[in-house]
Amino acid sequence: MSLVPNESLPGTRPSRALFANGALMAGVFYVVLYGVYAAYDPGALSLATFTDLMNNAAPLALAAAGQTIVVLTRGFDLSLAGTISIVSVFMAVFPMEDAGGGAASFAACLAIGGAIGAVSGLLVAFRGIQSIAATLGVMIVCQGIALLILNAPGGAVAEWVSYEMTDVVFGFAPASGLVVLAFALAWLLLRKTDLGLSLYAIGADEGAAGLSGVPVARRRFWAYVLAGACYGAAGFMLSAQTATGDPNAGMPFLLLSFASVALGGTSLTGGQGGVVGSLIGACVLMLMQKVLFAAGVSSFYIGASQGALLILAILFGRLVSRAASSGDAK
Amino acid sequence: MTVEATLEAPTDTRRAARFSGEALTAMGLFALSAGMVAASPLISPALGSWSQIYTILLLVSFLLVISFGQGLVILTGGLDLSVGSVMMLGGVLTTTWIGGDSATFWGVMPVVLAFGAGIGALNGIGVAMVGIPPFIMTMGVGIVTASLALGYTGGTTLGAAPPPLLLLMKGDILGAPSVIVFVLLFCLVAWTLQSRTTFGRKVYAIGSSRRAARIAGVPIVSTTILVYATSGLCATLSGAMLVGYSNGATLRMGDPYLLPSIAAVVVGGSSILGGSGNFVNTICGALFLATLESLIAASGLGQGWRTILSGLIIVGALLVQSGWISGVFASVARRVRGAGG
Amino acid sequence: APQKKYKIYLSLSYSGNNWMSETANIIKALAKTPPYDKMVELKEVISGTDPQAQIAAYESMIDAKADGVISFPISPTALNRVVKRGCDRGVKFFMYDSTVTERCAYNVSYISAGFGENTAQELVNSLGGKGKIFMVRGVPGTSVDKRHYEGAMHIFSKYPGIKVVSEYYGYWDDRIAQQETAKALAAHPDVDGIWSELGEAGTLNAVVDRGGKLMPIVGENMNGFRQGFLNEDYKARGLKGVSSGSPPATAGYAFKLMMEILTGKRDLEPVNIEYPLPWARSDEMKPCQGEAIADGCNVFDAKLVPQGFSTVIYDPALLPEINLQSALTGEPVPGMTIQPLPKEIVKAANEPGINCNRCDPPADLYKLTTATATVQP
Amino acid sequence: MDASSERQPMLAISGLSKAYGSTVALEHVSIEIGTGEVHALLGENGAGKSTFVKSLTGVVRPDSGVMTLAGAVYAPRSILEARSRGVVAAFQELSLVPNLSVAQNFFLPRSLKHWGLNSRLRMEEKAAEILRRWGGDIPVRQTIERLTLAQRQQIELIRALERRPDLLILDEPTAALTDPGWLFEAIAERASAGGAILYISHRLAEIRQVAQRATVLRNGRSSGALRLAEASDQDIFLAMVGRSSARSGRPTPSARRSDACRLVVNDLRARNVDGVSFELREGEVLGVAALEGQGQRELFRALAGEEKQTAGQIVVEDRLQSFSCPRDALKAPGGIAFVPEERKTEGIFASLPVASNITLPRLSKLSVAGVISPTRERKAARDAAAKLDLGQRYLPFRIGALSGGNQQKAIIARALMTGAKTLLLFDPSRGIDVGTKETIYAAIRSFADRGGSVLVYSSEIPELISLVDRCLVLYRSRVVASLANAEMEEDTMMALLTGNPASASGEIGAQS
Ligand SMILES: Nc1ncnc2c1ncn2[C@@H]1O[C@H](COP(=O)(O)OP(=O)(O)OP(=O)(O)O)[C@@H](O)[C@H]1O
Ligand SMILES: Nc1ncnc2c1ncn2[C@@H]1O[C@H](COP(=O)(O)OP(=O)(O)OP(=O)(O)O)[C@@H](O)[C@H]1O
Ligand SMILES: [Mg+2]
Ligand SMILES: [Mg+2]
Repeated sequence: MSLVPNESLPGTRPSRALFANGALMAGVFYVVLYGVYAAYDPGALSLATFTDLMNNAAPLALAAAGQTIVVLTRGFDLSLAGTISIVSVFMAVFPMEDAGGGAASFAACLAIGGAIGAVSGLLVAFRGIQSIAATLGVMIVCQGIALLILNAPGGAVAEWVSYEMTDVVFGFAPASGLVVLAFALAWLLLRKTDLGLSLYAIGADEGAAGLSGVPVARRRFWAYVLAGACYGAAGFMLSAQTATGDPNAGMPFLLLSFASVALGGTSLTGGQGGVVGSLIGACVLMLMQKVLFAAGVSSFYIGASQGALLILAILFGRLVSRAASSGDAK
Repeated sequence: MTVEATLEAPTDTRRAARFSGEALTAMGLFALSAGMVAASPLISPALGSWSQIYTILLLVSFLLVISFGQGLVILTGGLDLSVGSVMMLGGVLTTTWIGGDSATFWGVMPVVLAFGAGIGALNGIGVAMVGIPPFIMTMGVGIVTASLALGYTGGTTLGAAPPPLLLLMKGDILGAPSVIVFVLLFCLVAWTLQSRTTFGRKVYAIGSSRRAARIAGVPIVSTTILVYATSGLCATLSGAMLVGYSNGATLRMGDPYLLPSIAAVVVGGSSILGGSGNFVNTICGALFLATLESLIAASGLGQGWRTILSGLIIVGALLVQSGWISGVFASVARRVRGAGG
Repeated sequence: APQKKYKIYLSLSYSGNNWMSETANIIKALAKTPPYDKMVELKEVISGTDPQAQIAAYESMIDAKADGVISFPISPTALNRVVKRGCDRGVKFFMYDSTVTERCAYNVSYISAGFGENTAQELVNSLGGKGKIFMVRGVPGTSVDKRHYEGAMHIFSKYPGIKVVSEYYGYWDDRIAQQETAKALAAHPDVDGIWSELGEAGTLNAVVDRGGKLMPIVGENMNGFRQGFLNEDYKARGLKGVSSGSPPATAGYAFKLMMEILTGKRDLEPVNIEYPLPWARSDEMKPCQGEAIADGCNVFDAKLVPQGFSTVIYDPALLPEINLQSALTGEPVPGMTIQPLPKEIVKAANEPGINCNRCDPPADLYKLTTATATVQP
Repeated sequence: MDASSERQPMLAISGLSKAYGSTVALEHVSIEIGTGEVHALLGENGAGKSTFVKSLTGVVRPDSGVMTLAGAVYAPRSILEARSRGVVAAFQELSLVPNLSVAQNFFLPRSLKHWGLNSRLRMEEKAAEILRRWGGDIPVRQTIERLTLAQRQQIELIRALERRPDLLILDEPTAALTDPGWLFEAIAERASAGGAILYISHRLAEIRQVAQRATVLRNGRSSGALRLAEASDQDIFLAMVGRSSARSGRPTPSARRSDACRLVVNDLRARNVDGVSFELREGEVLGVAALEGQGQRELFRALAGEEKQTAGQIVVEDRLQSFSCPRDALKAPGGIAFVPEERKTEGIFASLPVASNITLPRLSKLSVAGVISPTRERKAARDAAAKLDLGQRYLPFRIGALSGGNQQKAIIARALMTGAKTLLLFDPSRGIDVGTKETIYAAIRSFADRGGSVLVYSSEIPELISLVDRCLVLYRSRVVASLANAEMEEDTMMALLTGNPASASGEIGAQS
């Protein structure tokens, strides 16, 4: 008794897998862009500049990490904007001093994010409401709550948080360390646990995942909770950076988070990609601003260049991976 | 209490449901909107009148036009994030190229619309021919468009609304407000285009399964480009209408319409993943959102509570759609009946 | 000897509305007006509505060794850290119109001049102390809106006859103000007066569109609004009010002040400076002939500017270098040179959360400066 | 084996009902399966077989009914609960996740761990070992989407078998398998180890080979169990469809078959197609026989414009063609319409009604100035459905909610609707009941009788023999034989298929 012999299939070789990896493509793009930056501004090569860049990217990167988790399950999470806004005003209205207070604030931010995520998760996973619609509703409610807590930008974030989290010690910002740690955790979670694996499975084929024994609704619920916690962390980092609260703080992150996810090679139709890519995607977006500034692009057309670069970055990834795979086929 | 366990099964129970879920959603949203208008005198005695309905219809007209295009794009499984910018461009070009001049209106307005459709087509080309994800392509094109408009105008948009547009938004036709006549006509044409034409059917097919559409010989590239071009056209038209309404353009006039254009489609019950949906649903979704806003505006609550309330009502409407509320009612009713029997 | 070139950066939030681009144009025109044309290297950066983007922009400017940054700050508090860092590196920060609470920056703004309380009093006066009113606010969750609103409410709450029947947000945009006002009118057709932040041209449009009687409206400086006060028909139907609020000219004043400090003509530590509140009542409207601003004219022809154009671009004492063309295009007025500023500056009162942090406001924060109460509560 | 039914039943079900909205899929179904028994479940497409499987595995909750498993009440609420009670299924629509690797799929939903974290390495080793034991050489790191349908089916089956369940449910396990011998052995082994097996298939011969008793589902209702040894094909057929089979023997060559060539393929090369040449005449049904992966898929797809042609010629009605997409093929002289094998992803428009699925190719003819006439469309859909014996009441349904067989009828109706003179049918009867098969074959014959040309591949050789006028045998991406009607014998074919023409008796018109 033996199975039918199998034709050998293309695409098994590692070279293709490597180039098809969106995170890698985004990384290459980042390096190229950084090169351009350095050409305009030699100061770019200093460690301080780099840490600054990482610092600036931290909130967006964390928000994008959360978004990635949801996108992997074939969802869109708009509640991100609301969560960041709430956390931002929370940090400014209820500052807690010292390291202990900082830790407590951080935990509270994660909890707030997780709780909001749980609401979205309930609606999407257990009530079957389309993610974009459900999270739109949640986002609007959160915006309202943020306005209730603080009706104009202001308040002051605990000094410990705003100084310790953004300071540079020996040319290295602890914030970046925290972000790296967060990403390591998220990566482990997505790639090395059953929860993560099932999120990929759900994103690709929810029906098959269910028939394979994956508890689809429950896992999807947790995706939103985790994503919410990431937004909470993003809000925390944002507060540390701006040292103040703003009931509208989350809005600018909405589209940018999707841009980071897409730049990082995660498929917006689910099941493919990862958080590392989104981290790099967020860094690319932040770097773009610097490069355009350094290149002295007329301010009227900075938007045009940003939009064009965004499309080009995606195109670049496509072309390289296509070239790689066609070279592979020979 | 005894349960009738065995019922005589009807011979052929396998019929299509009399109303599809979509139709039920549309009817539900419409009823909800009508109910809200009817109940609005409770909030303020002057409400519930024709003038409120007219205001709602007038204000929803921009959203209806723009979300038709958005709905088509969503139907193909895409998303058009450039509608806000293209709408703004439509407004800016209308005031700068035509301005308060009736004479050039009929000659130049089509050029403006074609320009908007062209930007939409660019989205379509990027998506269908180059394979860039719609999200990124339209976001990028939106940013570029906004920035080019900024550069073109230098930040100040001169010019006023062409008189025919003022007439459209503020005048009467045969005793009826012309904007309402226009919107009704638009909806009829749009619905026909989506549900009753070969083009519309191809759009459904592409959204339902791109691969199956390819094998079935549906011209995917040209249809997709046309869809995005239509979206651009609608956004431009909507921008021109807004110019007629507010007698001028600004560079941010389209921004407030992006999320609602998506919300109208999705709240209407169409799938964000494409392949299903109906323009009637979108109309009901838009009406629902507009009525809700007008009611909440009259509520006298603070902005925080107002925002919370509008979010909660959207979530509530979605829960109704998902059958949760009716399920809860049914189970309560069953329990009550069970207790009675 | 070759003159030192000053590296000046102009940082805006979005350039979406007329107001913002007028301020940018005024600054650009001044930077090209002799003698600054030889002394100033001006670069403009637009950051959008995202404070983080402006933080990044400031960082870049500091790194590029700017001499001065003139900016419309997006948030009164979020930029403090980077501003402080810039100050430490010797960069001069000049904020116009909007403010930051960081002490080392110069704030030049009309905010402390009390737009809210003065216009509110004017409205109360014209209503004879009682009536139903709308309040058209700005962007929710911003400090400027909050300040205006609180000032206005300080007055309204003194008059039990004044009933705020509807309060909504126009997002400082005439289109949105128009739509929101249309909704409010459907619910309250019998409104007696309207208090409006920027966007008042749209507010007026909505009332006019509805037909029937008009009412007193107080608002900001949009040309379309001021035009309304010149319309005989509208006047006959009951439109009156006052045009006040945020003047684009602040930007020019701030720029000239910064240049005087940079060039050593003036010695001034960082301070909050008040720009006088523009004030033109409906019976003081005077159309300008063409583009020239002369004889105290204060309304432009509707064909020359959009309805949302903010008219206060000129001040005979503080900013005589500017005319309509320069505010529209950023080109200097031919033959014009920079005129020195008056020696005196007006210090602004402390406004916690707006121009200072952890400070006490004066007891009479909302005192009337321009309007006087003609009706007693 | 007969003793099986007297032993304590492994599974006993009575009065099981399940409705999807207004569609009643199961109605008072009762069934009993003994330990060590292989019990077949038969029924037309849409009879409710898969729904039954889903009820047994906790995927759907039945509306009413009592189930007992090994004497204990059984009401699974999830597939995991069913699994823990020893009930495992290999599903008809396959439950493999396309973007995960073979190894990862094997251990869903709980991966093998190393230090508490998922270990790719351990899973890959273990999966490779299992596959090796089953004699397969499927690369375990490969993602499922890169495998052929047959490979996927193998994995689905092995995954279920490896769990050594008390009750093993196999829903259409051989639909994509060419040589299911190994499976039958495995089934026998499981049964002799005391497991019960519920076996669902449309292939009667196969059922007789593996099962002892059978239950027939018809419109959601069950017949009593019948002993297969005592029932004739006609009896079973009658129980399934309520009428007797009108099955014809080998077809007579088409009446209108002429010598005019419609399609000439000359030394065609593409990925996995290595110089294939043949002619397809007007009115001819030409078969393609091949084991899995011999290039038949790519051949069909190249002819349909779905696969890039690297060399050679495709000549349609004397004109040289080059296709860059299926649309080109449809627009070729006479038109070439393609019915692909993957119904779910390439066939149906799941969210659209059946009627719209059918009429899509002819819309422009049913419309005036681009506006579709609803009455004309309805009539066209009704006529097309009638040709394939597809119930009228299905026309307004979302096609996604239909059973596989009815979906297939609709897709073939669509292919006919294109008006193309050449049809490329890739395994059109996969997973389809006897009644539907006959309908489809009749439709194919009548299409050919009207002068149409058909190229058809089927994984079932006997079916192919009874359907076609002539048959090509593909082996290793080449045509190794072209058999005329009279030369088609099953053993000859089998020999050719496995690349052993020497052992094939008789002379064969092999092509050079
Ligand atoms: N086929 C394979 N066999 C064995 N190990 C593998 C294989 N593919 C990847 N790995 C290893 O498994 C880990 C996960 O790799 P993978 O490519 O899935 O993650 P990634 O794409 O880097 O993560 P992210 O999704 O966060 O971007 C890596 O350590 C990688 O080296
Ligand atoms: N999720 C669903 N929603 C609505 N109806 C459904 C659903 N699943 C199945 N049905 C309907 O239930 C009936 C039984 O379907 P089922 O899939 O059980 O048939 P089957 O016997 O397995 O057919 P086949 O042999 O084609 O696989 C069919 O009429 C089908 O249309
Ligand atoms: Mg990766
Ligand atoms: Mg089935």
